[in-house]
Amino acid sequence: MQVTLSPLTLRLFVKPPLIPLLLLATFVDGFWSLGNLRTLAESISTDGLIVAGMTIVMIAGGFDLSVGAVMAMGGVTAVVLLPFGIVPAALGALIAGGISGFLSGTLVTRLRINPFIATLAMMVMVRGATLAYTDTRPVVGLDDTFLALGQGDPLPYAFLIMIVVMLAAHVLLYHRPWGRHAYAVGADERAAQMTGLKVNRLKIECYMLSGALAAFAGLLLAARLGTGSPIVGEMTPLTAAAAALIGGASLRGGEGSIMGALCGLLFVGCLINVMNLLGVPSYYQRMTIGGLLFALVVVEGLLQRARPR
Amino acid sequence: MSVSLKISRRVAVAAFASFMAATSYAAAAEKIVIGHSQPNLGWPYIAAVTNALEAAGKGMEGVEVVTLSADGDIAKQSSDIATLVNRKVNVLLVTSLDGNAVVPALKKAADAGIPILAVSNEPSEAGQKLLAGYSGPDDYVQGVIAAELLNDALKGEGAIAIIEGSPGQSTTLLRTQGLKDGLAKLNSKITIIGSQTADWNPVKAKDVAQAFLTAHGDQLKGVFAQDDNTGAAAAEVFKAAGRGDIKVVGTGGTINGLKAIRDGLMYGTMDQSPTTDAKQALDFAVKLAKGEKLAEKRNIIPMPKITSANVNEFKGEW
Amino acid sequence: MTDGALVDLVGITKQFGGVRALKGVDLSVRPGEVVALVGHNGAGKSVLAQILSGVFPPSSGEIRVGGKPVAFTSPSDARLYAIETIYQTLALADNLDAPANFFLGRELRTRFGFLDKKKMAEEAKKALADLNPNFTDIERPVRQMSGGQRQAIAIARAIHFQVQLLIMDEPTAALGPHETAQVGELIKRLRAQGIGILLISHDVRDVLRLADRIVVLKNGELVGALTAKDTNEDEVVDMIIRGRKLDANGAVK
Amino acid sequence: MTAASTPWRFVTPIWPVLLVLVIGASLLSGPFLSPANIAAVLQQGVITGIVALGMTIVLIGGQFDLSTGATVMMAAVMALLLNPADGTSTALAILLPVALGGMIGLVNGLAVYRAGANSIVATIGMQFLVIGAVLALVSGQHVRADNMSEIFVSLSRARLLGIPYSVYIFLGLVIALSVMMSSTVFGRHVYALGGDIEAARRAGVKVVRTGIATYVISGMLAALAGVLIASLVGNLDPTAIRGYEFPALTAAVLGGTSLTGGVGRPADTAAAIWVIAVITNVMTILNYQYPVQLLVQGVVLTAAVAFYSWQRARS
Repeated sequence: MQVTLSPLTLRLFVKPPLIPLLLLATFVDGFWSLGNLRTLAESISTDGLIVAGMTIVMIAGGFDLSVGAVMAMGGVTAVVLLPFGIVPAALGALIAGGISGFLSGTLVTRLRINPFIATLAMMVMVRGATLAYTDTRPVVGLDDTFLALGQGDPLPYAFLIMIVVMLAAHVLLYHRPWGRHAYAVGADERAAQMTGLKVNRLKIECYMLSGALAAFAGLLLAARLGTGSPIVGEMTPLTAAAAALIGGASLRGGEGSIMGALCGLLFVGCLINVMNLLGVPSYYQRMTIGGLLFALVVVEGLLQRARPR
Repeated sequence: MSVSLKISRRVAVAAFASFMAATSYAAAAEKIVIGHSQPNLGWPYIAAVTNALEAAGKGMEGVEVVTLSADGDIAKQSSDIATLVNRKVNVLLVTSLDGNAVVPALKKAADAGIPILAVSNEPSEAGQKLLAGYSGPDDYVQGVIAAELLNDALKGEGAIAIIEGSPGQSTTLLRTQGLKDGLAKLNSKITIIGSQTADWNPVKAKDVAQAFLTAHGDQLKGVFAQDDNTGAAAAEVFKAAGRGDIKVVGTGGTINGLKAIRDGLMYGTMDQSPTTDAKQALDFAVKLAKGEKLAEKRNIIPMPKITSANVNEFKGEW
Repeated sequence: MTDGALVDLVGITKQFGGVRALKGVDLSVRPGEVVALVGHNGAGKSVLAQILSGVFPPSSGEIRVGGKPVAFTSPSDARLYAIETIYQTLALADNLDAPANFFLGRELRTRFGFLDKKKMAEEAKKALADLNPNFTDIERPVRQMSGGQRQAIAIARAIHFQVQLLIMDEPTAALGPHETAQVGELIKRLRAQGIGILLISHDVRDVLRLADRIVVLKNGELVGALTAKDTNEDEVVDMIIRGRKLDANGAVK
Repeated sequence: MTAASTPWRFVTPIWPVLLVLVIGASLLSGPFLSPANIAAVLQQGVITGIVALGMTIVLIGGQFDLSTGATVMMAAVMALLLNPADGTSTALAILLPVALGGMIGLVNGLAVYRAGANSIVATIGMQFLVIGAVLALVSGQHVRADNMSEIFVSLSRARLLGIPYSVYIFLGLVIALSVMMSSTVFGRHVYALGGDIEAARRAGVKVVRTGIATYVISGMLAALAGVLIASLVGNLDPTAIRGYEFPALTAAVLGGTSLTGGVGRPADTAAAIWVIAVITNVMTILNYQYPVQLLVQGVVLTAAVAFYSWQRARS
């Protein structure tokens, strides 16, 4: 097993071309203004938590389509539990997310269901349960402490939390045995099994981590928007996967890093932000993101092909 | 290393120069910049209002309209509004995707001293305090009007069903609530025996309509469809099943809806004109940008009922 | 090159990104000759075999069939020249049954262009029974079959269609002693029929027993060619390790 | 025949499930068996079903096609735009969208089989591209064809023996694709591709060509579904007809198609489509709300997938 970090320059200039994008953005009015940077930080922070979880799941060779639905469930759970205090609300969200991740992981490991379809089923069920519980209505009635969590000056609290989570995830992946094991499981599950790793348990833990992070992202989003909405996050799994992939994670597992995921996240966030500042109509924004994803996987495929088998 | 350093220094200089140029330009031009946050440019009514607004803005000297679309994502709308605030627009127009979720973003705009005009739909109560005004139709009132139309059509009694929009959207929730309250206010004996989502999709509306027929048979007398497309699609199913007597009331006054009324498929709808909506919003926006106040805070555009009696007075705009 | 050779490989090199897997290898196989290709793991044996069977093209060099230069873009091209391969991995589609695998890529069809499943099943059954009379339950996905049965399918498929050159990549690696002996018998039988065989193996004893000539690869280079009946185990092993013959007179090429 | 048979003879329990459901449904709700409702249930499956047939073939080949929902939207919009009042262009309004769908499939296929791109991400990228392009084309507005030609309208609205033409079109496709997959060289090669692509290649299968063809078929079928939508409703809000790829994927999986390739049958997908249609229809008749319907869908999908993986693990 080989865990290689691409050289930093390659990471920042090519995969993804983050620095060139930032340089180009310099010519866009208002990109470097404090207000805009704050908005940018705010808009990527909830997705950032999810990208971290998604990256870990992908490193271990899985995928999590349920993150958007779990995010909605986490926000709703937190708001519902808020009358009991902010700590029970946060714990409630984390536990709800963890349970849903546990179920996803169980479907994937014990029942040997393809992760894509297992988490698709979880997505549908979690979304249905959340919509049923709320009768499809947003849950309101937040107290000021909770709302303050969605603010923060000059940097949003959510952004600081995301940075802390990313650092923790980085340490977990690179400086703890658990992270090594995750890479090993993703690279070659059978080999990992034969060397005595508890493959199933590790995978379930990955999904639980992803679920808990998604639910916590839901809590932060609820604080930012002042409401627990059951319909948030329909596009989240796709944008999170895009950021993770752009950052070097692979759908075959065993590859990817938190630093890469952060770069991917920043790249997608900046791209959308720049297009917004330039007033690019949303139709073309969608096409740009789609075209970029398409081109990226084609290039990835061609590069893989050039390697010896 | 030294090369890249040189490059970055050069870029920084260029950036600074362009930044200075931009600020001085903005100061010199004194034009009114109208920021407009939209829920989804893929939704026909929203797209029509936006197009009308941008077209009208182009015709006015010194007015620029900047539109951002949230693509149906309430988190993105919050960021969009923040982006417009950062751009220091002179007035902010907001068509909210979720009346609650926009409130914190609106607070930011209000804190920055930017007057806010809600367009086409209203934020929740907490947000309404922050508004300089509201201009547009009213989803809730549309539900009430639908109640009146159905009450007229069914002479105050009978069973109806609702074909809803997408679950969880405020448009859907408000129209349903408006219908229920409207029927109650009229002391109508009309009962609601079913409601199902069609997701704004006329194909699903046909499936739902058939299921209503199967479930309720002759009992079903009327249907409230939350847009004209799903209404017309349901009416086609009823007609094909020999139940052309079921009164279908749509929402929106679209070209398709008017045609369905003319063809005798639908009983009625109410007009919701994107050009009226856009023109009124633009007038108010310019007023607000110049520091004036609106005479009325809530300015609901006229939403006349349309039935076969007066359908020819309307041409349909979207 | 060699007169009457079935196939000549001339100056074959293969580059994967920065790795040079083969460096100018020459090799030829005559009808009715068993040529063994030996060497360490990573010496380039399998790469050479895969080039000859059309899995990928060489970076430079030439493949000649019957003296004429040819270019293979896919395994089906190699098959057109009656070159068949039994891969180490067997190259069976696990989800398909034996007849489907047997005829994969050259299915029999009815007059109307549909698959002639009945005829394919019959022919496959016959061909497999030739190799192993007990092997009759063939219409199951091959994933459910034993290693020997799977091997039988791969072998039967390779020799059934007018093969002239048969490439066998580690044919006995996954087999027990009994089945290994059967493969040996098969090789002798095919040689008697005038079929050329390129045998890739790391089992030197096997090679000495079965091959006419032994060709040694090391780090992608051809380091020696020996005649099987004139050499012994020590000499071959030494050449594999040192890349050179003991005897200075018989120096490499 | 047990589960231990070859993929084109793999017997899935979806047909008995369908039978049990239909009996159960008629017990739960008397009017379920009324001819009008049966016709409606049959038709309800058609559009998703046609998309699901294409999805099934791509899945058997071992890949995904998540761009089909966007292709449905594209084709529905194009068909309406191409069907002007004079009605002379009926053939064009059908063929051009289908050809465009085939082109989208071709690009997907090239990316996946020629360039080796991951099919899930590539086709999601394609989905964004196509949806963005279609919305830009119509500026987010309604598209409508007021006087569509009779033939075009009759595609999904005219009936024979009380059943809409589109149902016969679907049945015809199910039969044609079943024969194609079980009894032609192409079909056999698609199964081989999904079983082990490298083995198929070494056995002489033209994997790139075969793989691209699966995507072209999927694209054309999705486009045909879009054309039928245009014929069914005549007026569209483009964003309202999004997302057909997930129900199609669900149906394929429910019908026993393996997500790792090599296993599945078009006819079983059709049965699964009707299983879903019956469940949805009954729940709508009984006025269960959308969230409950979502939950039930999720449970059914999980149960089905768990069942199939258990069955495969056993064999």
